[in-house]
Amino acid sequence: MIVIAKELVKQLLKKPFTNLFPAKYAPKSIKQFLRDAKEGKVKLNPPVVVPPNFRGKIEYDEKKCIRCKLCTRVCPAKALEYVEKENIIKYHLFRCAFCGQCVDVCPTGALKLTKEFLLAGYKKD
Amino acid sequence: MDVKAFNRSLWVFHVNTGSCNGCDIEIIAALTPRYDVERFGIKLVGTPRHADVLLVTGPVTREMAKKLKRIYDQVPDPKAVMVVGNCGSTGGVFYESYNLVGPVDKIIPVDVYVPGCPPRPEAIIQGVIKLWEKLEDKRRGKC
Amino acid sequence: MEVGREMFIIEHLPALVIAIPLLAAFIAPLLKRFGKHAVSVWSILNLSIVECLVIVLGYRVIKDGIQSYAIGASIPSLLSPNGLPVRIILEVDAISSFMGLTSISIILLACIYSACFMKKYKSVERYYSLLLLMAAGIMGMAFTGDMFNMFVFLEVLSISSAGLIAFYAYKGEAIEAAFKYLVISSISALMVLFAIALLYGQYGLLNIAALGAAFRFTILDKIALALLVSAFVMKCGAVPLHMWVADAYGEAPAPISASLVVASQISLYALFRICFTLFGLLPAIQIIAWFIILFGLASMFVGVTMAMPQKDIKRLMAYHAISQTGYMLLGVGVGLAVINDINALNAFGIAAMEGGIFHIINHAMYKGLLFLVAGAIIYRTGTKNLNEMGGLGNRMPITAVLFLIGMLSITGLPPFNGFASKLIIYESVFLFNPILSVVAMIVSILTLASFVKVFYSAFTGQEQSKYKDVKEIPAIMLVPLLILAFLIILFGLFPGIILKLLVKPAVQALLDRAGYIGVVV
Amino acid sequence: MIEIVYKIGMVPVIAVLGIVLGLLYNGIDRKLAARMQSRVGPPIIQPFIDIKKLLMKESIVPRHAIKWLFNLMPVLALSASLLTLLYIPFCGIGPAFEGYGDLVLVLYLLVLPPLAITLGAFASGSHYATIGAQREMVTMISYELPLAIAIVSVAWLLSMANPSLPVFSLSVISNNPIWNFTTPLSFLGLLIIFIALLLVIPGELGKTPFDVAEAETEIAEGVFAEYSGRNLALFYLANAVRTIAIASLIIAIFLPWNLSTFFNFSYLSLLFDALFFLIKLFVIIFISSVFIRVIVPRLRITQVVSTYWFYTTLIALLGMLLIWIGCCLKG
Amino acid sequence: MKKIADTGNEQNSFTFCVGPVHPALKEPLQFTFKIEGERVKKVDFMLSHVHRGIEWMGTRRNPIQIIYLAERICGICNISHPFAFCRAVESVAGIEVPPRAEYIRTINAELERIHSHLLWAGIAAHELGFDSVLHYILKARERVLDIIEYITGNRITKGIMMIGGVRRDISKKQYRKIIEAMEYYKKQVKKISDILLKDHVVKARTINTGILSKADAIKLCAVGPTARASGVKRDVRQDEPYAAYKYLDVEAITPATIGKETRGDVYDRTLVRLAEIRQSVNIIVECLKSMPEGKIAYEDKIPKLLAELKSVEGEGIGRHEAPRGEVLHYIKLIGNETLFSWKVRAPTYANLLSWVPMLLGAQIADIPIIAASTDPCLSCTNRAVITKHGKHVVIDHEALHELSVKKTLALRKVKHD
Ligand code: SF4
Ligand code: SF4
Ligand code: SF4
Ligand code: SF4
Ligand code: SF4
Ligand code: SF4
Ligand code: SF4
Ligand code: SF4
Repeated sequence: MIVIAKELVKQLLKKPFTNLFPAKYAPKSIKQFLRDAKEGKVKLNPPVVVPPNFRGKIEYDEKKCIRCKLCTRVCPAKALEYVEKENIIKYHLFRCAFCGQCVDVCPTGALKLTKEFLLAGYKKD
Repeated sequence: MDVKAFNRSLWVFHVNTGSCNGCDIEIIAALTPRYDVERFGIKLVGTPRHADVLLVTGPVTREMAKKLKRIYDQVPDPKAVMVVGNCGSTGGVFYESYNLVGPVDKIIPVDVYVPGCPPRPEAIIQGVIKLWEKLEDKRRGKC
Repeated sequence: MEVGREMFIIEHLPALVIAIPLLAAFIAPLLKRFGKHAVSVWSILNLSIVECLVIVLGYRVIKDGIQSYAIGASIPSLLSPNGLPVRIILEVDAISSFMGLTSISIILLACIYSACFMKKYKSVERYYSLLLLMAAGIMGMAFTGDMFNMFVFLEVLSISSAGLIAFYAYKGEAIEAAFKYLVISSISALMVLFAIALLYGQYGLLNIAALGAAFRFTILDKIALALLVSAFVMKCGAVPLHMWVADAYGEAPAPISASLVVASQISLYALFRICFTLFGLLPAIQIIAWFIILFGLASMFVGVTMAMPQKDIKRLMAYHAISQTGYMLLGVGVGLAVINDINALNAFGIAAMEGGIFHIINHAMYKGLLFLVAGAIIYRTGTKNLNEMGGLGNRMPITAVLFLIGMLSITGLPPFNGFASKLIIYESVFLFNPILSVVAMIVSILTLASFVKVFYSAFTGQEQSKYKDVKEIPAIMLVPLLILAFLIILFGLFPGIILKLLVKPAVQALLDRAGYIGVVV
Repeated sequence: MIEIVYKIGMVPVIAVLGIVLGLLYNGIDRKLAARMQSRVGPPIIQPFIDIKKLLMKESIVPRHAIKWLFNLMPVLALSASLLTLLYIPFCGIGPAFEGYGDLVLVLYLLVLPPLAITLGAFASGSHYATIGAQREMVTMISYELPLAIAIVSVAWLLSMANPSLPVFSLSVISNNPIWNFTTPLSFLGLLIIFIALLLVIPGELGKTPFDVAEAETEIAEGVFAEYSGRNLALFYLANAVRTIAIASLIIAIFLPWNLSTFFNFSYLSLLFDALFFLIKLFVIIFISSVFIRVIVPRLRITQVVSTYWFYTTLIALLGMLLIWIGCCLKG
Repeated sequence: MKKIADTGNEQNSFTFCVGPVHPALKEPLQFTFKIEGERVKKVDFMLSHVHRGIEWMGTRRNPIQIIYLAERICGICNISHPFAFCRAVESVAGIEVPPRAEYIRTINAELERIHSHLLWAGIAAHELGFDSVLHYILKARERVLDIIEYITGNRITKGIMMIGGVRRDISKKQYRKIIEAMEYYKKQVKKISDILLKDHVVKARTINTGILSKADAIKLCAVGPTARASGVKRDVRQDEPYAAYKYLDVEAITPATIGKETRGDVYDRTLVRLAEIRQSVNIIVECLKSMPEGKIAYEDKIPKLLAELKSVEGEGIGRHEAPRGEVLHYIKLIGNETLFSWKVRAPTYANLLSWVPMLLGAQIADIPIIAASTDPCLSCTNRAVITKHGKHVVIDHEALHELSVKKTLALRKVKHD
């Protein structure tokens, strides 16, 4: 009891450990807040920094791709699909397991890992 | 209806419909000091009756489908649903299983999807922001 | 002529309130051929008359002081100016009219309730006549001024009660309970009789007032005192002589359980009368007072702890009755303990007694209400077992509310009457000894817990499918319940008025030994 | 006449003040707890937002519930809590109602909200709620014993010092600071009683470690499991007001001093008294509710009972004994 | 899966269901208790709410895809499953893992143990209603998650395992950060131990709660810390050293090895887990010191690896000591791109039955902490859903065994084809 009490009092006197992304408290109107943020009136607090090599959203470069389809073969979630008609590889963000295996396997570097991970949306694709 | 108060006091009930726990532990992480969503008035509650938001993880197994529906019905109006993790939005790596009846939006209406496997806590917070926006849009017409 | 008759009635009031129910009891069986209703209407009518007469009598007592009545004298209210009264004397002071009023009101309401509740049974005429007899016994005990008469009325009361307890004769338990009650009653009656013999042997007197004046405090007196105290403690159902209570209250029909509450209280009254009027000056009365306090504490505590695990709703309430009796014993006991210390008496003794006496009428009301509510539940569900009830709150909402009122009152929560009397007890008793107040408060909370359990089992929880068609009880049964509930709230909201009107005079009367004796001697 | 009007006028003022302060302190409580846990925590006005939100949500009545009882109990809980507050000296102003024996009255009024919660939970017909309600009852019985001992001891101490005072009156107690009547020994006793009372508060308020009735991880919010919307909001308000009421009660008994008795601020004194009162309130709530809550885990129901019936009661009895000896030595 | 244990009479008791969705259970699982007063008289639980048919899916994917599928058997032990799976494949295909990869695997596995045990300690505190400690511990846990993210690219799903090695190396620059974090944990774990093991109230709640006797632990096949806390000195890392454990000296931790008395209660389970965090910290530091240079994978060209595996035939088993105990993967390859059969036995599955003796006679208040004390995470334990025409059918022991025999015979037959 005493140990925890001591620790808690210490923490009370210190700054909280919390990362204040995107703002300290919920804004009264989120729309207004986002507008202000865009106009630079308020500053958005950034998320915790991710390390290099973070496995975020996959980026596909159509130009580099040689359509070897290796990526579709290793993808565990069928997130990459070769579309016959358009002759491209299609990436389904909402299926991806972010394992990065496709990037490892791609012979030309047409697939790249990005650090993007704030991806929430109302619709799937 | 006062959407401002509603948005700033979202009480969350969490349902696991067959997730791998990955998303669940990131939700816990979002509640703890590093991310602390309580600062937005978000609080995890123990019964759907107190909830405003249903947080669903997992691809919805056959067994859980009915239960998910029932829990959804128990949440008093107005309410919102947020799916965390890709297996909840599309089935993710479990896409072909015989025991899945999901994804979640086949069972109950979903408002926001948070992709990731699992999404980082910040991504979940961003999902909350999206939800706020949506609620603000939806309710503005009504009041 | 007109005036004369009025005077006549007023003059004979004390005798009438005993005689009317007594006579009515004998007439009741004869009315059977006019139908069941005739009997119940007859009983209600008679009891109502008695009720009115008791009120008038009480008014006269307040206005003109103690009323006495010598049976058979040409001018009954006048006593022989000198020498000993030879006739049987009734003596009505504030405390006895207080008791009479309380008792007769509850019995009247129980009787109204019975009109519906007992409809389905065959020999109701027997039931009503026993009930009337019981009323007569109680009235007699309240108003008698004579030891031997007290014994006689006690017997009348015991026998009629036993008969009523055994009313469900087809149930073995009822007979057994009645038998137990009879045995206990006989033992206490014997003890009373023996005590009377002891006193008579020494002083050649039976009249309470005269005895009180003549006391010499011999060893024999002390034995008589001990006998009387134990006898009445037994009859009022206090721990450690409480074993008959649960059976008797539990097995009797619900309105009888309610009436038994006042029947027990009248024994309590007898106990107080003897302690205060007869033995008030005895130095050893302190010891008796401590015994009474201890009996009170034990009753409070044992009663409530025994009540907790009960499954039978009426047995449970019976144990609570024991527990509540403890409060009265405690209050009045503390008063008795300081009766010879005028400072303490003024500081808290009188207040404690007021609390105890006030609690008598309050208890009669809410316990009456609770027993009648229990009866209502039994009436609709046919079971006394709490585990078999459930979910009645939707079907019988009024009953549920009435139960809640009774429950909050018995636990002493404001704004119900139980709070008023308990508050006075806490506040006064603690000056005597703070632990007493603590125990009293805790017992209240335990009582609450126990009743919450009952409420839960009966009115909430899973609704049993067999009670799907259960309805609210009929209006006739509701009327007495509503009256009681109304009185409970009334007494709770304006305790000051009730105290001033009823309780304070009663306490003063109890303390005014000289006044009581002075009327006769 | 004017006095009566004044008193009636005070009722809504105190009620509103009680609710506002209750929620405010609840917010501070949450904020402090969060900061101790190294989090930012919700804004201090969060409870107001929560209540506002709950009020616009649907209030579901479960199918198996006893409807009238289920809906009535939250109202009862709140009104009882507010009523309690009206009897307690509050914010430097005397109690709106007072009278003979109001101390006992207040104790009884404090019983009402838990009772309402219990009955409401029973009426909701859910298993979790039922278990919660049973636990609520047991908890109440447990803390009531040391509470009764503590209160009676205080009254006793006062009445031994001046036998003529009606000691069960709160305004009498707060006008005669009990510490003035102590000898060293009874001072110690009183201090012990004070500690016992501080231990009773978390039980009264259903805060950890005594929150067995709502244990989230065990019985899914227990007594409140079936409540939602407006009814839930009312229970929250009741709890907030009750926090204030209990803390004010402790202040009235143990820390009744006002600044204006020591310094003269002329017409500002009311303001300073109110501020001083708020500080006292904060201290009491911080010690007995916030701090205890964050440093201990929840107890089992059996441990709750033994904590109160055994340890706390023992402490309280010790206090009583010391007071008694102290007074005997003096008198 | 159903298990009933019964004691006591039926009177005065009522049935109390917990789950499948309940705040104490972060995953769906249904308990049915018979309660008398506040005591548990009868326990029955039902799983299968989260059965996703992963083993079945495995038979239609290639081994590389399965690594990520195995990772998502469970998000908490997500090194353990790929680890065991890779070892199974390696044993079938006779693949030699380079030593540096062995070390990196070990470091990752131990990092996972730290995060998992810390998570457990936090959740356990929460089940006790001690949220301050939940926050305190999870705050400490963030550091190891940062490290994991730093070396693997994700906080939770590490995606580091590869058949024949690992996917990412640990650079010299990363060394320092890991060592620093380990220093931090040495300090922090001591504080957490003080809080969870010395606090009187916590002790009052955990000592003698949920006792599992040594005999029961052996009889019911408990594994991992659950078994070790009951005095069963069993640990794959000690009994059959693999990966870098071969080069280290790992001893299974039981209360006795730390010089404490063994009761087999919740307290002991806490004790063992906290000691294991310390052990993991030491193992990581040791590994970083003695890690050799060299290749990190047997074959980095995935297509080549896949092609090689396509020609392999045979059965293999892979074992690993996961944070919760031994995890075991069985696979069978018959020269196809996909697996022929894949069986997983996860530690929680083996530990489930020990709930019954632990819970009988417990108070309602102790159910959450007892259930949590085996550190259950059910996503890997949901074997099968038995439905016939949409209805539940309960299969008894004999029938189940018969089915198993049939299946085993069927598996054997294919081998001879
Ligand atoms: S990251 Fe993994 S899941 Fe996503 S597309 Fe690439 S291979 Fe598929
Ligand atoms: S592996 Fe690379 S090059 Fe081949 S198809 Fe995929 S994206 Fe194109
Ligand atoms: S999205 Fe990924 S991490 Fe989340 S539950 Fe599903 S499989 Fe697990
Ligand atoms: S038992 Fe577990 S691993 Fe196997 S299919 Fe079911 S959920 Fe997947
Ligand atoms: S044998 Fe059972 S567990 Fe395995 S895939 Fe078939 S149904 Fe699933
Ligand atoms: S035991 Fe199973 S569910 Fe639990 S963490 Fe390990 S793999 Fe995951
Ligand atoms: S052999 Fe199979 S059926 Fe028998 S106990 Fe083990 S798992 Fe159950
Ligand atoms: S007998 Fe066959 S089916 Fe049964 S457990 Fe052994 S191998 Fe499996």
